[in-house]
Amino acid sequence: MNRTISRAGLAAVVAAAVIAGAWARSGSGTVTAQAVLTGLLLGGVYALVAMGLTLIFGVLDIVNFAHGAFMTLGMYATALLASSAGLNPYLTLLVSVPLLFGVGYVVQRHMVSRTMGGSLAAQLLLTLGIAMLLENSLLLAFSGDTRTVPVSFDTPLRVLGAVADLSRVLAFVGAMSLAGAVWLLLTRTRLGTAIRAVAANPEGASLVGLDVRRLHALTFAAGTACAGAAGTLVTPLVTVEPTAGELFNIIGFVVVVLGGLGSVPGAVAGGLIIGLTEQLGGLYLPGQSPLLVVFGVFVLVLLWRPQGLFGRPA
Amino acid sequence: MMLSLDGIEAGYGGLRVLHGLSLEVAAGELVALVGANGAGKSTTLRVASGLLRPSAGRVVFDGEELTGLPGHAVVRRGLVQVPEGRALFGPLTVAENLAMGAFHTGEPADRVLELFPRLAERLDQRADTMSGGEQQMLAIGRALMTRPRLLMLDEPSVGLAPLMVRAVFDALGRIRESGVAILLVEQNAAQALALADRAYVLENGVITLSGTDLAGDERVRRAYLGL
Amino acid sequence: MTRRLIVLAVIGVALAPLPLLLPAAQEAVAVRALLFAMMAVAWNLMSGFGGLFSFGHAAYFGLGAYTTALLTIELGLSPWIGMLAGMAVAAAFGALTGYLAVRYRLKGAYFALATFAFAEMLRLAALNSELVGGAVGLTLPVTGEQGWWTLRFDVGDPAYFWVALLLMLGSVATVIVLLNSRAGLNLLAVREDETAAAAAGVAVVRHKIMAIGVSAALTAVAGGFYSVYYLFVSPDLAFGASVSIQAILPAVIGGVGTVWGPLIGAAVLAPLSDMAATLVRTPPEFLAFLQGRSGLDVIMYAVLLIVVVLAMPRGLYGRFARRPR
Amino acid sequence: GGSAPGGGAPDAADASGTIKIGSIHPLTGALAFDGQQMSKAVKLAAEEINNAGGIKSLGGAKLEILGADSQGKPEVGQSEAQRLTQAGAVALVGPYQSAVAAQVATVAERNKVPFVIDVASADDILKQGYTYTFRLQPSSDTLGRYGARYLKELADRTGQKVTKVAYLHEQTDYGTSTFKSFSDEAAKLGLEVGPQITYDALKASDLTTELTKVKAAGVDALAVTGYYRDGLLTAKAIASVQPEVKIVLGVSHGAFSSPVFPRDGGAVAEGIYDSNFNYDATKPESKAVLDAFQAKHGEELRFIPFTSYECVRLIAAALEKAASRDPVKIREALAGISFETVLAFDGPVEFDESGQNKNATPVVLQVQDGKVVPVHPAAKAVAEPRPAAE
Amino acid sequence: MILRLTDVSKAFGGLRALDGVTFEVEPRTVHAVIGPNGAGKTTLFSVISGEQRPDSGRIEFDGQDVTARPTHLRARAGLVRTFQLTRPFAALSVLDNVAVAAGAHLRTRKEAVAAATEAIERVGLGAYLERPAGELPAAARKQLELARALALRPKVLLLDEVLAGLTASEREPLVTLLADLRAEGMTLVLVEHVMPAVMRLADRVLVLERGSVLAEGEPAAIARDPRVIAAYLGENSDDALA
Ligand SMILES: Nc1ncnc2c1ncn2[C@@H]1O[C@H](COP(=O)(O)OP(=O)(O)OP(=O)(O)O)[C@@H](O)[C@H]1O
Ligand SMILES: Nc1ncnc2c1ncn2[C@@H]1O[C@H](COP(=O)(O)OP(=O)(O)OP(=O)(O)O)[C@@H](O)[C@H]1O
Ligand SMILES: [Mg+2]
Ligand SMILES: [Mg+2]
Repeated sequence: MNRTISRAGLAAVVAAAVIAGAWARSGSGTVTAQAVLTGLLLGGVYALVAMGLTLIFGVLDIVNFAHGAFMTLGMYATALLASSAGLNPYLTLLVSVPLLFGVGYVVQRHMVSRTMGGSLAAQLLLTLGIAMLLENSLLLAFSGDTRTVPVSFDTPLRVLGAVADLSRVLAFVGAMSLAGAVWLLLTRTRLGTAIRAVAANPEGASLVGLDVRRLHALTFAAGTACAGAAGTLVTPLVTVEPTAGELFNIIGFVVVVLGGLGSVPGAVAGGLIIGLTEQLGGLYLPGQSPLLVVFGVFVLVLLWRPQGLFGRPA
Repeated sequence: MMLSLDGIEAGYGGLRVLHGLSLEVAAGELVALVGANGAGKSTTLRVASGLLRPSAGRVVFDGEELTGLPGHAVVRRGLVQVPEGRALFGPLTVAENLAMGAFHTGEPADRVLELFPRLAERLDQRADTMSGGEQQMLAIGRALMTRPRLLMLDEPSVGLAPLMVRAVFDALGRIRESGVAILLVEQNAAQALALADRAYVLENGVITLSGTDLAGDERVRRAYLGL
Repeated sequence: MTRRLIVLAVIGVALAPLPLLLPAAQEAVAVRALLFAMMAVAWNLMSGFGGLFSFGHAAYFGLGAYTTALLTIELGLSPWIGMLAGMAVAAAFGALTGYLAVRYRLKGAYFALATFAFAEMLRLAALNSELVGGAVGLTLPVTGEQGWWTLRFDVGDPAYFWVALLLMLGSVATVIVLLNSRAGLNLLAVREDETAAAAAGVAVVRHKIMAIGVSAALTAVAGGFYSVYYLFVSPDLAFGASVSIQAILPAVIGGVGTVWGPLIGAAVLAPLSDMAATLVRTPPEFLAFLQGRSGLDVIMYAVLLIVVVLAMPRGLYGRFARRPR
Repeated sequence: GGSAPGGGAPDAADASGTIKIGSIHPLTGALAFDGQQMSKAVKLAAEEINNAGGIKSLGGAKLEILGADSQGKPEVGQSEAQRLTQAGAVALVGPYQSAVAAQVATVAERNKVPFVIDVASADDILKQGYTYTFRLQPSSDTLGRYGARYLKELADRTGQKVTKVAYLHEQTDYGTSTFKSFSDEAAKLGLEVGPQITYDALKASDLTTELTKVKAAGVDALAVTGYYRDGLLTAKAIASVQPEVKIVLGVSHGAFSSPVFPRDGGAVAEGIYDSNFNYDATKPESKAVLDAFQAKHGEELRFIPFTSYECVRLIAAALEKAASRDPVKIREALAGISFETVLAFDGPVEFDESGQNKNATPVVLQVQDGKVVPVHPAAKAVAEPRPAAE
Repeated sequence: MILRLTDVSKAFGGLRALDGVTFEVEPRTVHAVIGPNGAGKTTLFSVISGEQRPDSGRIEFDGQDVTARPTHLRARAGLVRTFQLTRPFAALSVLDNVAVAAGAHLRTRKEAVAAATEAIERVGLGAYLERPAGELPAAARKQLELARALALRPKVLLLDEVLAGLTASEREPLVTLLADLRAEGMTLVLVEHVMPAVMRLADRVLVLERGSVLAEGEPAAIARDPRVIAAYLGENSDDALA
């Protein structure tokens, strides 16, 4: 408990110093405020992407390269329903989440399960194959044309001279709610403990009567459902195209690892850190890719805490 | 018969370990299985638990054929194993490990904590940081939480202090008295045979001896009791 | 070891006449297969035998490619010298970043993502650096003196294949000799269990860094050859994530942690996408409806990948080899 | 292997068959939509030429398009180019991405097969001293310079005072080099350019902070160079931040003059300009091509694929002129050609030493009432530029 | 004194696994360490072998302070341990497992293999030479631990429950082997719950409880010590000692 508090204190001090520095460099309070706000909101989106990944990556120990593609699938579900049936994009969560849950279940049961406990590399290859398959199937079905899903009631909200689109705020809120839900699932439910138990020792799990294969599939499906939710929530912010989710895949991994594999609070903290780093880093090093700063910070944090911010030491 | 293994053949890849093994455990009985290093004792338990599929033979429990059933289904029928490597949930706490044992039974942990007070002191410690002996206690405790009707233990006294070995054997006695049958694999043959109602000797994948008073058998005394 | 080296020599002799038999377009595929093989062999040394899962081999590849390209363009040096220099640069970079990662005890996915981050940082740095041509990259001169010293030949000249073949054989031979040495055995021990290896007297950190350094150097050779053959490097081509994946795929398809796996994987993988493309372009009668559907070839490629992994999770070769030694 | 240098492809000499032209575009990957349209446009052009009697100087020989998918990957582009020349292509068209272009150019050069770049912005490709590579679209230097010039002219035409211009661009060579040329020209015209704000197009998913910087700088106009996806983000950020600039001008922007930009951007797209190369909308020929494409494929032909279409007509003209199937002769014809194009250029297509079309210039388009229309220069415009609504 | 620990402590979070442990080992002796489960015996070995750094205290080996020396150098210098929870190099053959250790002193692979084979034969694992270590049954893994340690030519050998999991008749040859090793001049420190073997082999016995030294002395005296009986052996401990 004490350590958590002191760590939070440290984080606050570091954040304040970084923001002050950014202010000094940019010479504009508004720009700094905007960078912080955008960073936070963007961080929410990253956390959203990372949520399903951390479940799958941390709990099942699977490097899921198809996560971005699953997200894209969610985006298409939303885009199609919103444009053809005229549904409110947020209502399509009712479709995208179950749809992706089902897809995840089937994919795990019939493909991923066969590489469970196998090498990291085999899983990487498999999920990469699945990602290519999904992406290009979408390409085949819907052509590469871009789609956008405007939110009719989207208005910019203003805070301290900074602006944020309502849709981004909603995505942020959605991310935090999802994080809360996943966290409760993992730590406060028997099912969650069982999921972690299966991750820790499948044979032991089976020896206490847990259906390991089913739990694997459920976990994967839950992670994929998160990708579906993420897809829907970001659809109003981005253009929907077969490769749309790719953008988030790597950032998702970075966030998950930074936060600590399998750690839900880690994914949230990681997402916010990456979001803020990206935006504030842009103020420190204009002209450089913000990613340079992101990766720099990532490596430094890992050298400091090799198990990620919230990961448990091996 | 509560459990009967009949003509089991099993192995790993190309390596055949069990060659037509048969053994039985009756309700309420404590049966010991002794044998040399590598004889196939653990393999026998793996087959009974559904962790390893035999290439021939049948596993029958309570009149129901379990051959080929997955491990979790076997456990839910009351046939439970404490495996050799313990198979604990390392990153989970002691309390969580026990809770997982009770996943389908909702069994309260009291009885186990009474049996192993050390566990009660360490409910929030990660399982994989426990000492070797502590982990052994946790593994037995976790298995008991599944409310087994037949408990199979693979060398439960390995690594336990003498006092603790006694405690475990006492516990096994009490567990049997509560009506749970036990199949005990032990290298500590003297104590195992003293406690057991019946015993089998396993050599190179087949049962070579069985009976109620193996401790009196000359070959057993020489090979397994070091007398 | 001797047996393996003999097998390798036989492979070399068997492959040598290939460019004389293949049509030119196929020869390009064959060269690509050799390039894949070089990268996968190198990756496999560090990640398959060393257990240090790298997701950032693009860093070493790119350093090799850029060093060779720069020395050729700016100083007019022979690409052979460029490749040697590239090996040195990549090995130094690998050792340094590897030391950081190993010293600070990064493991598994953490280690993998750290290597990825290093590669990405190089990519982003190259992207913004005038010296190496920024986002456009560097183009090597097409014209000029031809020959083995300049490694410049007519397009489709079998010499390209032979050079690649030599380099590939050299890489595999290095791996074979290394594995058979005491250091190689120690490396395997470190992969299996660091704690136990240290207790058995093995200098864990040093062996890991050796594996990373040698792997980086071998990867740099592939990078150097890439720039010589394709005459062009850019940040994405050299340091992009797809390069890192390209180093991993053949090893996985063939069998991670086996000597021959990466070669088999490369031989299977390199023609695969061309075959899929051809099939879609000119499908047999009963598949006529496939014709001209873009994306379909990639779909088929993906399906093949998936099928291979599912049918043989330990790879084509790994499936039959009992042990990873 | 080992085809003799200068010999071209084996069956190029086959005087009786079709004349093969290789088309290499990204049919899959991030740019698949445009890439597929480019490939369709190339085929449409060949079809029309064949229907009109083929290549007359070669006895009405018909064109045949050999298609290839670069997947946006240079090494795939390279091996596909190799395959196409091997299969007898006497000329190559493509490829959209600059990195692929560099690869195909080396193949073309070494096989001595002319390669006409329809779209690929990096100027470096033509600086290698290649003799077989030509480019139809304007150089990025031209695009940048004209951007500045047009900005000034637009301000004058709409009666607004513009002295300070912020420049927002994606940070690779495409954005950077366009920005440089723009600033050079702007300096000559007395425009003050700054701040320069860059972003990573592949990773950006929100440009609000960047636009806030524009707003904080208090400039009169904003010039932007970027791709499609990030272009939409730019437009959205402009709408929410409202940087109070009088003119937003894309400089060869990947989104702002795309016909689907108004659809995807909605209201926020309205009024945005783009200085870009385009077909000449005042010419009926352009409309005929658009209609034919619409009829055949049920979708609107965009200006980038239109350029690919025009490349095939250009090659056909070179074939007519060369009256030969020999790629070397075709190259010679191309080098000296003067080809009347329906693209809105400043004259016929004529190549300079480096292979660049020296008359290629952009026009200014603006989103007006949900349509992208050319508004400047007046000779190529179909509408008046509209000042931004206050 | 070949091995000396002075006031060594090691805590895990709030738990003091070792609490001011001081003890000395004479060369060419067998020193047994016993104590209840969780007393800190394995931790003691980890600290001596260098796998874990003590929070405080000093470790001397062969006249040198090795407190800060990395594990592999201690191992090469002859301070060698085995693991209670066995740690084989699972994918490697039994022979290669041991050859790794033998290689610490031998230049060529051939020599290493010869030395490894000898060590393997000596612990009675000859039948498993070419088997992947991961496939060994539990008891054989213990023997593998021992073989790997022997191949390092230890001066001081720290054995963490090598006899556990063996039947009485299987123990016999190993106990003899340990006695031989001692006779050859090796110093042994054994953690063992198998009391008959302890009584037979040990010159001195150290009893740990909750991280501290509870008693130290001759085996016979220890076996009679009421504190040791209460904490470890139990009443009627004859069958345990037999
Ligand atoms: N996973 C495995 N893969 C291959 N062979 C195995 C595997 N597990 C055990 N074996 C082999 O099966 C045989 C029997 O092993 P088993 O573990 O059943 O013996 P055991 O009687 O339990 O011995 P111990 O008393 O040492 O535990 C041994 O020869 C062993 O090498
Ligand atoms: N890494 C760790 N983190 C937390 N606690 C630990 C750790 N390692 C050991 N412990 C605790 O320290 C105490 C001593 O453990 P140790 O393994 O040394 O006991 P031991 O005497 O070897 O017991 P056994 O006879 O059961 O093997 C135990 O209570 C154990 O739970
Ligand atoms: Mg066993
Ligand atoms: Mg211990």
